[in-house]
Amino acid sequence: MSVIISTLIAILVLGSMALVFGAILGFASVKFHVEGDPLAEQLDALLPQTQCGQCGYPGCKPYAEAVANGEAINKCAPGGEDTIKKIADLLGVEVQPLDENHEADNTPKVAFIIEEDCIGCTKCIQACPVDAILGTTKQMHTIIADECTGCDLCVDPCPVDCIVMIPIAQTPQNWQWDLNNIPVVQLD
Amino acid sequence: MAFWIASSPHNHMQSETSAIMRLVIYAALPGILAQWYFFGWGNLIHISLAIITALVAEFTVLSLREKKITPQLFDGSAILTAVLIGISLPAIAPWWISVIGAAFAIIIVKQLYGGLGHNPFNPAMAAYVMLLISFPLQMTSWQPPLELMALPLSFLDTLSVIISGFTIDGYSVEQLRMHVDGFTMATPLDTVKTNLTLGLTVNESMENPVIGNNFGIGWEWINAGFLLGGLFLLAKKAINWATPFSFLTSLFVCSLVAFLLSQDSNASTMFHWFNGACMLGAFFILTDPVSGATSIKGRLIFGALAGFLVFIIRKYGGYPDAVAFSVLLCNMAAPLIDQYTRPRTYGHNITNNAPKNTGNE
Amino acid sequence: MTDYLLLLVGTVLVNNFVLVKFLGLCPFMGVSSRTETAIGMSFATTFVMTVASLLSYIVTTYILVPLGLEYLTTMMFILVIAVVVQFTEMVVHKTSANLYRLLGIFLPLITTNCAVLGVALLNIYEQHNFLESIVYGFGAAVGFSLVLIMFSAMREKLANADVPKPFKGSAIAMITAGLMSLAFMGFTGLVKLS
Amino acid sequence: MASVIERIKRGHFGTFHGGIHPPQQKFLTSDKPIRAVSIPEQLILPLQQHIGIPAELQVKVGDKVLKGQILTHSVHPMAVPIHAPTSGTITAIKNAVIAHPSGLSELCLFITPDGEDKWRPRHICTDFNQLSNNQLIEKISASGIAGMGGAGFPTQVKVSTREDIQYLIINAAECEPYITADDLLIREHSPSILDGINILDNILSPKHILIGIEDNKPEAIKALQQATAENEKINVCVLPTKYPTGGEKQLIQILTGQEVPAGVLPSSLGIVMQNIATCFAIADAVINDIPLIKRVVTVSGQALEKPQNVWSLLGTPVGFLLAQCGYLNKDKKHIIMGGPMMGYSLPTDQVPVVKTTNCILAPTEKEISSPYSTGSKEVECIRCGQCSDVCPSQLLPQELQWSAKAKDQQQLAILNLFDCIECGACAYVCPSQIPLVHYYRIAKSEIRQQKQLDIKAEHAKVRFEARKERLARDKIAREEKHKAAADARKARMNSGSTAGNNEKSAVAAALARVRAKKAGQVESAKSAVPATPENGQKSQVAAAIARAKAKKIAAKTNPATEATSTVNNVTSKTESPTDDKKAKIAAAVAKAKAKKLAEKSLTSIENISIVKKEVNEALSSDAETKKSADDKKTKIAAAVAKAKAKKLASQKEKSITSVENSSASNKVIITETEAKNPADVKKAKIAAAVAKAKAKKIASQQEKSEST
Repeated sequence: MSVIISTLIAILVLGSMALVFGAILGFASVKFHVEGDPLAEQLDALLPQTQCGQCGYPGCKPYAEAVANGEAINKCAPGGEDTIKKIADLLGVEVQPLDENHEADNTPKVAFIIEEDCIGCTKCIQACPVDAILGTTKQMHTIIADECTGCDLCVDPCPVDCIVMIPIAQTPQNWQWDLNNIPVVQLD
Repeated sequence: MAFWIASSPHNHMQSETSAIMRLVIYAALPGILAQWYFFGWGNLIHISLAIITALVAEFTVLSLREKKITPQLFDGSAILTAVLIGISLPAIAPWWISVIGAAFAIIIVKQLYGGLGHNPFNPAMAAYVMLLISFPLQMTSWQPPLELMALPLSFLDTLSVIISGFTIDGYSVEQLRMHVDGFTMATPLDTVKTNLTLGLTVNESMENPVIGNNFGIGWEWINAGFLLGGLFLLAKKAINWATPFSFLTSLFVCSLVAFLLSQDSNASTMFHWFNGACMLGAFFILTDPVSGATSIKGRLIFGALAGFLVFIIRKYGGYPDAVAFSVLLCNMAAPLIDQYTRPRTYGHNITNNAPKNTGNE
Repeated sequence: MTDYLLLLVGTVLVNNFVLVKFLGLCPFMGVSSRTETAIGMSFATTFVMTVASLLSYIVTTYILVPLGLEYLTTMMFILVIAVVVQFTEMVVHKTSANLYRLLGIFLPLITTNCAVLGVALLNIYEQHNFLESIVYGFGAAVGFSLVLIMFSAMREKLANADVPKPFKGSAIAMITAGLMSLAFMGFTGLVKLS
Repeated sequence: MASVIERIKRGHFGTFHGGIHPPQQKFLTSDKPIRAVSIPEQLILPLQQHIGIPAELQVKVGDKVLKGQILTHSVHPMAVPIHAPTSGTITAIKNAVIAHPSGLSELCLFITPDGEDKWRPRHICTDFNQLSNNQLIEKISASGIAGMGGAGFPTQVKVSTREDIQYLIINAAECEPYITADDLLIREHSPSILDGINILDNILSPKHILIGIEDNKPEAIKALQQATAENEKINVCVLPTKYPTGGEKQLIQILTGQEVPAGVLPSSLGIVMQNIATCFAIADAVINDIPLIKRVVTVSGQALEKPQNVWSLLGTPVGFLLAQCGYLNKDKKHIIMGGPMMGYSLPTDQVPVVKTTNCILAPTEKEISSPYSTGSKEVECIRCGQCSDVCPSQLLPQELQWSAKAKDQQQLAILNLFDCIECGACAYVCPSQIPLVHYYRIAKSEIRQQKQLDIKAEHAKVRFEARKERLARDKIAREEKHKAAADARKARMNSGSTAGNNEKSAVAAALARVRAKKAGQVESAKSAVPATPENGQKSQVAAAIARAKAKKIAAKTNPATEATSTVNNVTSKTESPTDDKKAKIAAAVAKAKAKKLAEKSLTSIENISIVKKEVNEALSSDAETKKSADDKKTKIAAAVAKAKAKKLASQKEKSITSVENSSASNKVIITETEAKNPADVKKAKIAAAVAKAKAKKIASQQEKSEST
């Protein structure tokens, strides 16, 4: 009998304690309620915004949302390892190598239309995620180089293969102090 | 014929890291000589043992890591570490003490972190602490100064003791530690501490023969030797003044306050300065730039903290001398100190001028 | 008064929870890669530990002991700790979203920080009174914070060190923690508690 | 304020943190006068010789120019013009290696002097005091003067500040070793320099003028003191020699005791600093109407027989100056533009002297045996702190390099990397011989690039979002349009008019088209089969020829045309060309088929038949179409229809479209009678381009299949 009573007391005590604490927590959760989760926004800010879709998502924002929901962090090819590292830092997870399915080549490029070959089909215009191609039907198109993100989404749709990706040229303004690559004039 | 491409500046002061290390080693010589004069050949033997071990260990790791061996092996840092270990060991400790210590210092404390420049702890002191905790008996078997020893101790005797534990005549370490009067000897710091627990005042402890006329036979001269070496380094600008200055000041102030509060239970300031590894620590160990703080302000804090810790541990702690522990504890704190003591960069947080400060940052 | 001070110093330095008692190693290794995070974690843990030791003392003294339910101690303490941690999490989430993000999973994991339960249980074991419990809990937390912050500053520096590959990351962190532990041995005997 | 001047007058100066005392080496050139050198055979003038943007070119290849003639011009304040340093002919305008550490090329003007050195008309101004400020600034601006101390900041920007100026500081410190250009200039031309200072005084009207000069130039100090003795406003401040006293921020700190806040120009503190050589150039420009076309260059170093200061025309190749001074080094050439602390080594001696070139250094290997020049002896940093002791910006170089190596940009920002002035003091004293400055430069350029990328990413994001919005908007608009059109059609069909009937058939045709398209898609999915040998051969040939002469063969033998004609054969024609609408519909169908067929036919003959079948199928459903033999007509009609259909699709909203369409198609149908009308040519071209691309694709496919 006393066993039952003491058990009951134990249950009662634990139960009431749980109730009290539960009430406190419930009150606190209302009081300290936080709106929304800015994680996807923060992730989006880390992505290179090329909108290239190489991650399998239609643009950087969707990929950011997917990462926030547990998608692998190593699918951004244009961002390369730097971006993976930043995402890993943000999420507090281990850095992973770039997904093997993606090209590791993330040298900055810009699209260029070989204009004599362009037939004015507008297909590239429809493909460009940032409206960086200028032109209209049957008119020669051209690329606004400053707006181009180098995503190469316009290359495939072109029926006449007149779009090429060219690496951004090195100028004294964007030179990175790579002394080993200075062309030294050899005198005889 | 080609053109040379190089980054500015194109001229250089032509100083080298290894030169600094060599200078520090030379500066340790007066102290080592004093040690030899008062305590015999023991430390010299340990120094040699430690140097050999350290070089072998360094060579092994460097070749395993496929690094450039010659420049790093002979940059003097390994030798300096070994010298410091050799100096700080009891003269008649067994040979394997210095071997284990040097190997531990080089392999674990230094090379596992990436070698010179990367180690957060002072290798010599970390090794000393490891030895002290692991082998307390051997590490506290201090011999009395030669003049107080009951038994003569020649070079061969010392060598024999270090290798086999017995002198050529068959005396053990314990017997060697006997005083002329038949007491087992300790260091002056030990003596004072033990006597305090026995209820003796510090003044009564000062009567102890091991203390001699001033602060401890031999010890005072060894510390004076290191002080001399340290001043030489300061003059040569091989070390920064901030750490030793604040360390010694801090220790001085702490001990002075304690001494003034209670003369019976506290040793004098100079007793603290000229005993144990005080001067060695001040000028040769705390000044190790790799594991110390960076800025002047940081170094002042670093040294002051070390001085405080030395005093606290000497006074209240379980170990007689505290320099090694304090150094390690300060090493731990150094990165944190650095983070909060960065000097104000030119043009930032200006307070005293710029009425039209339109800073847009 | 001196007793409390000695208790505090003793808990912070001599019987440091992390480096001497080896409690709370999980967050010690987990949240020490950045000082900023470590400081946040320190505050959270200090709060949790102090409040938990306070509450557990109250629960033990006024509920469990009178009712003869000492055998429920561990269970009850876990309940108490979980509640305090949950509460802390909400507060942190509300006040500092950034810190909340930085701490990540380690914030709710304070619940399973053995240092917290350890403090509560040791309070009972050492038969501390109310004030002593609080001081002990606070001291343990300060000790934890102290080494955590120092350790994080060291690790931030170590992150860029040329550590051999097999020792990179947690391995060298463990070695560092070991060396720190060695250094803390220097405090042995500093405070002679009866 | 007064106290600062009092202090300066007493000879008490402030100091800056750190600093070093490298060997001066000024004796090599300081005892020789400035030499005039002959005109080189060719002058190379980079369009941009300053900080900012290049001005626009005003001349072309082959132009004859006179000395001092303006070559580039711009109204932009950050664009500084350049002038012809001598008379001659512009022989080329092309990229050439410029005076920049990267050794990269930029656009340069090549002038071949005619040796006459003939001036353009000049207007000597006898009294500059009569000129207004704007006139003075205009003259400075037109003379292309940019800071001559090293950075090359456009002078007219500096002098046209609107701030209330307390101090005009003339920088004559010249703290870098070897360089004596300013020293000699002061000694020989102190009256002109004083004129320049007075001109600046007129423009800026500062309260005080301070000339900062290091005490290692006693003769220049004497000359300056004599020249300025009568002017109470000007103080010649003799400063202790210490590198880098000549740094703008450091000199300001020494003289005024103020620090320039980070990210702020000194003018906001009421301070303007000008280099002493710039003052001389200003005087020359305003008084003698001589634009900046020459400057004093110290040609020094022990590898020279006769090191000396020279008056060099801008654009003179460095090699020419070195030859004039007797360059001795035969094998390892190390030529530095600028001083040993902040100069950069040149990749070729064809680099021209520019406005900022104050020194050409040709050291022997022994003389400058920097660890950074002769193979790296870099060892690990032991954090000795000597670098932070000498850093004039009070940075922590040892921590910076630690973070720079780890590319920890966040930490670098905390450590104020961008406050580094790259003076090189830290690397000079580093016992570990770490090329610290180099690490910082790399880190800085990386951070700058990252910032650019971030801005670009943000921009791209905005555009992407805008595009998404636009598409959504279009979609809604289109749907509404559709709906409205459908309603209208329904109403018309119900009315039972002939127009209604036509509409009906149009709907039928559209349905057929959709069906055909679907079928085509299915087929194309299936048709991954490689081409038949015959077709393969054909396309190979086509590919080969296409690469060489795409247009021609495409028109002749391209399968695409075959396919098109095939389609055309089966494509029935509308009853009469006057029935625009009907023709259009039919043509649209035909076009879609033809295009598809053309694509298919290249990859597989099988496809042709399949598509043929589809087309037949589709067309048979088109009740009103009949067979016609008029290939040509249909072809043209198809082309017209193609264009129209597309336009229609993209511009459906615009009601005018249909009107346009009918008129346009009429036009084309009229032109159809001509055998070789432009439309045909254009079409052939398009077909050719398509064919070319296809051929390429097939060729690569073939190669692939062959290789496997």
